[in-house]
Amino acid sequence: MSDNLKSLYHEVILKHNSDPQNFKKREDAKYIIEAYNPVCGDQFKLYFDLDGNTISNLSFHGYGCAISKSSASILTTLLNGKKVEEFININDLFNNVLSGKPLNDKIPEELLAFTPVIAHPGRIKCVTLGWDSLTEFLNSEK
Amino acid sequence: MSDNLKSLYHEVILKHNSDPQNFKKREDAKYIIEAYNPVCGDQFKLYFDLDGNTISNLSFHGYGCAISKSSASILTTLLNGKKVEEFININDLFNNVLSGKPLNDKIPEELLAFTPVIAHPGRIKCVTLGWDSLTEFLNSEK
Amino acid sequence: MLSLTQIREDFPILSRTNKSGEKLVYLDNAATTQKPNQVIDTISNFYKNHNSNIHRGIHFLGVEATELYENTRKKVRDFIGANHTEEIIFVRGTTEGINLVASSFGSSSITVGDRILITGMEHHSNLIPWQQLARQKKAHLDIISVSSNGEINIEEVSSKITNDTKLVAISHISNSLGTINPVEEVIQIAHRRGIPVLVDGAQAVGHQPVNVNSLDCDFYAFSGHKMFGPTGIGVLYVKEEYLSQMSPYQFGGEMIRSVTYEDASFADLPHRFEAGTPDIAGVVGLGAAIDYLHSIGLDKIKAYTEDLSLYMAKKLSTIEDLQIIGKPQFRGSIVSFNFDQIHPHDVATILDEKGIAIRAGHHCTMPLMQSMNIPGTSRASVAFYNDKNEIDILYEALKAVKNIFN
Amino acid sequence: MLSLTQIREDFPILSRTNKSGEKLVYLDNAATTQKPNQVIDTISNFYKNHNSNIHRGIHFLGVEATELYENTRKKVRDFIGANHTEEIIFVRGTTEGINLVASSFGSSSITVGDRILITGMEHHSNLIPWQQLARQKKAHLDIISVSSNGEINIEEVSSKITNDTKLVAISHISNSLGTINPVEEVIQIAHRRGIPVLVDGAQAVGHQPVNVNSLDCDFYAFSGHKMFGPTGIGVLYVKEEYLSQMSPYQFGGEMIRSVTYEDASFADLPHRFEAGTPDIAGVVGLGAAIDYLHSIGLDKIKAYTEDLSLYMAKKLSTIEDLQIIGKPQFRGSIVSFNFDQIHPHDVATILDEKGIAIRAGHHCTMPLMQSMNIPGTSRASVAFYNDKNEIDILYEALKAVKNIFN
Ligand SMILES: Cc1ncc(COP(=O)(O)O)c(C=O)c1O
Ligand SMILES: Cc1ncc(COP(=O)(O)O)c(C=O)c1O
Repeated sequence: MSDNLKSLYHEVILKHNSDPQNFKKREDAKYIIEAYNPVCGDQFKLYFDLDGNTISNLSFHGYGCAISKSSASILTTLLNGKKVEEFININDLFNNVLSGKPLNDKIPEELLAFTPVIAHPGRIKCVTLGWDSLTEFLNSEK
Repeated sequence: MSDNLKSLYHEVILKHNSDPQNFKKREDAKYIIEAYNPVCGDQFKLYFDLDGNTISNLSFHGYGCAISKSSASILTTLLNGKKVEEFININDLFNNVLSGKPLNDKIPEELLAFTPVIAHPGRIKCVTLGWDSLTEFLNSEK
Repeated sequence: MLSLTQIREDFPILSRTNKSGEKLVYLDNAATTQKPNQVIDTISNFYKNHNSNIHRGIHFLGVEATELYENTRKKVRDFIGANHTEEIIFVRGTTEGINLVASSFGSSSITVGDRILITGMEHHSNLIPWQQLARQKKAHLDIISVSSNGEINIEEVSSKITNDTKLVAISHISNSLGTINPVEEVIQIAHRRGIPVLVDGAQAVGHQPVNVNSLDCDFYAFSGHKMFGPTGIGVLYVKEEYLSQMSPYQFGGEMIRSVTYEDASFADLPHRFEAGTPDIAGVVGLGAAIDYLHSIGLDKIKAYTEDLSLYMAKKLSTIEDLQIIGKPQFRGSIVSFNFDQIHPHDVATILDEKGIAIRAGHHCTMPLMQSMNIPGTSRASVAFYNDKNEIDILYEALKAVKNIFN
Repeated sequence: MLSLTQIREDFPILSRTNKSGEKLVYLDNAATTQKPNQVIDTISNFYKNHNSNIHRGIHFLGVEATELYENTRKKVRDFIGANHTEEIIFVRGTTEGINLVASSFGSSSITVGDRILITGMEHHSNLIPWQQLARQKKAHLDIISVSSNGEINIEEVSSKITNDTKLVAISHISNSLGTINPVEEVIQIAHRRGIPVLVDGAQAVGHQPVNVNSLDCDFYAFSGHKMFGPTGIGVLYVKEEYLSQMSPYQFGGEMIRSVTYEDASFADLPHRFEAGTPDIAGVVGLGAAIDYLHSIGLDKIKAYTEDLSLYMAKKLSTIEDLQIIGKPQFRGSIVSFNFDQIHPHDVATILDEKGIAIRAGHHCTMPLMQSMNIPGTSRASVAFYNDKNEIDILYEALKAVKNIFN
């Protein structure tokens, strides 16, 4: 296996793909939002509640590639119980990383597993799929 | 003036253009047929009678370039009083000449004035405009 | 056999490498084919020496360009065995060709309660125009089902043709499964009931001899870019009998006979259907592609690519946990496959790192994927410039993919 | 001033000669412009190194091709001063752009009794689509008259706009008379009544700076082949406000979001309007044309060609028995003229023998010719690679034409 492949499908990604965290439907969630990528056909749902400003009981379910699935999985592990502002902050940092900007602030280490995807612009949407849907939802709720 | 130009706008063509023969409307003609070239906008009418098999009182009128006008003019001078078969014969010979085939039979000399037009495929339709309409009419009458 | 070394030299892109320095193995021919120097140089040469607008030009460039353009129409006529140059309409591609028929033939010939019959494996380009036409006209769209092997059943075709069926539309070769459809039989059945048939030939032309006359189809659409020609150009063949009934599709220059402010009469066929300045260089390039294909020979091309594609199907099917999607009796140059637990996009990305270009996704046949209960496939498709060695590289790479995920 | 020698070297066709060995003097730029090596080589390079289908490709060629294609959309956006890339739709040319608006905007926004206002000098491409739409919808087509100078009267524009007027369509520059129309004023008048305006920019783009934002037009259509780019590609700009209301024009791949056999939902803008594989190489070549124009500078181009065209109008008007057809105050790069007794086609043929390429005929503005009571004109049109010496050659040749017929 070449180094490139090793780094592109980082073990973090492979782990979350084969064993996704918080991977469950929850029909009684306060919010259920869809994350759909018409180009790939990736299709997830995010389930969560909002207690004031706090995201809670965050889970996801659906179908997608290893990259979108692991990214959504990591999203749920990182942001359950966090404040909306924290999500926005991390999401901004993550987007900076993915657009190749130099990293100034601390970013959760798992997310760095996705940096090799930058070389595959067609796949960036897979990384950000869940994140973008949540952002869009939060923006529309403002 | 280059030799090419001299031969393209042969004096026969120029003469018939400035002084077209049988250039008159005749609304009581037995047959009035249209010769229209949508590409150039050339538009003539041919007026004639048919006495049995003989084309008579052939005239033309309308608007067109020097080439279409002179060709129509020559058509009227050559074929007035001739039999339909003679028209068909001359028309075939003329078309052979215009498609660059070697000339075996005798062809009225005036028509040879149009041979330089072969080098200008976009103008061939101007040469044959009146001839084609008459052919089409005769075919449809059969 | 083809002289592969010589052929590959004609295609400069085949010596590309990816960022990691891996040599290109181009197996995405069903999406678009590569272009030989003969086509590329013909386009350059057209622009460098003959470029002009056509049909109304008296000057020598106009004459040359018109001749090149109209000669290509004759080449296309002979290439697909049409009877008349009038039956050859230049369009942007298969999609526009089918839309033209849906609009021009559809608007006059489809009405409330009529039925249009297509198969379940059609590309969106041969589905959505009919679906939307049916909605607009309150007509019905009937679907011939696709077996798990990826084939249609000829009895079902017969039984789904009703007295209200006004058109049958079917792909010559399925772009997602590789199935060569029994279009001759379908056409015979439809014609017995007096129903015209449109064939979507996007995946057939350039890969096998196609003869619209012996097929006896009424409409046939294909794309230049899928037959080693330029992008932006394609052909719609319409049998004369239907052509003369069809109203123009777009309005503008070059397609009129006479115009006043109040009304217009339209030009002779086929110009009536080619409004505006066409893709002149594209047409000329398409002619070069036809010449190139003739120089190799379409029978040879068909034999070679079908053999290669069978080799591929067979070899890939030996990989554990890999399913070939669609096992038709007659296969074109396309093989679709899936791993049990690996998403097609992940497969394609890993292959990309190794320089291997395949396609992953629904291949513009979403409803077919839904009916097969899969989100998509990985699809490898060959052309006559590919060889078994490249298939072996694909095979090894797919085994590596499996290893990464295990 | 431009460095003409350098520029002319960029256009290989300019060294062509005709059969008699006469050097090409290309003055048929209004029909189509010639292409610089920069455009030709970009197209070749695309096919040799980056050719792939776009948008769905995961492999590196697909990524490269998509990037080249979408970057050109940005270039076009900036080139014409649009606000959003979504507002840039790639079409075959001006004709298809206008047909798209007539079909998509027209079908939803024009109904019985409505009125569409155009000028009497429109190209068939900006006349027949509206005429046929009006017939189909039982709407009315109103015509702004053209003065003997070849101009419209801005008061007449105001007076012909009624409460039922739903669209104004006007050419930026007349292709048969050279008139630069007062489109800004027309747009202001129409907008005061809330009516959208379509501008046919076929003769403007590439010859002068065009900014859709400062014009404030709602639709703007132009052709790549008339701005030193490839044939087969053009642009339709649609202001966002109208774009989102418009239904798709053609149906197929690349323009959908989700499809079942029964129905389809459509992709985001602008892809919704680009069904099927587009002319990818054409788009990339168009981008090269824009780069090339920028490298010279559009202000410079405008100043140079308008000066040249005025020189031509003035010089030709000194020839006895020659009438300049259309004497507008503001002239683009086009001059039409007629001899009293010599047919335009004869003029063009004799010039052709001398290597001079002009156009003769109705220039796809038949009703305008009818209203001026002429069968057509001879038309000479310049570009920035032409020079006064070539105009002098034209002048001498026209005197020779006169001699032949006297
Ligand atoms: C079977 C089939 N039909 C239609 C099309 C559409 O062709 P194009 O995108 O060239 O219009 C394709 C290509 O993707 C195809 O494979
Ligand atoms: C003013 C005008 N409008 C529209 C067109 C049509 O352009 P195209 O043939 O590129 O579609 C032309 C070109 O002839 C033109 O000059």
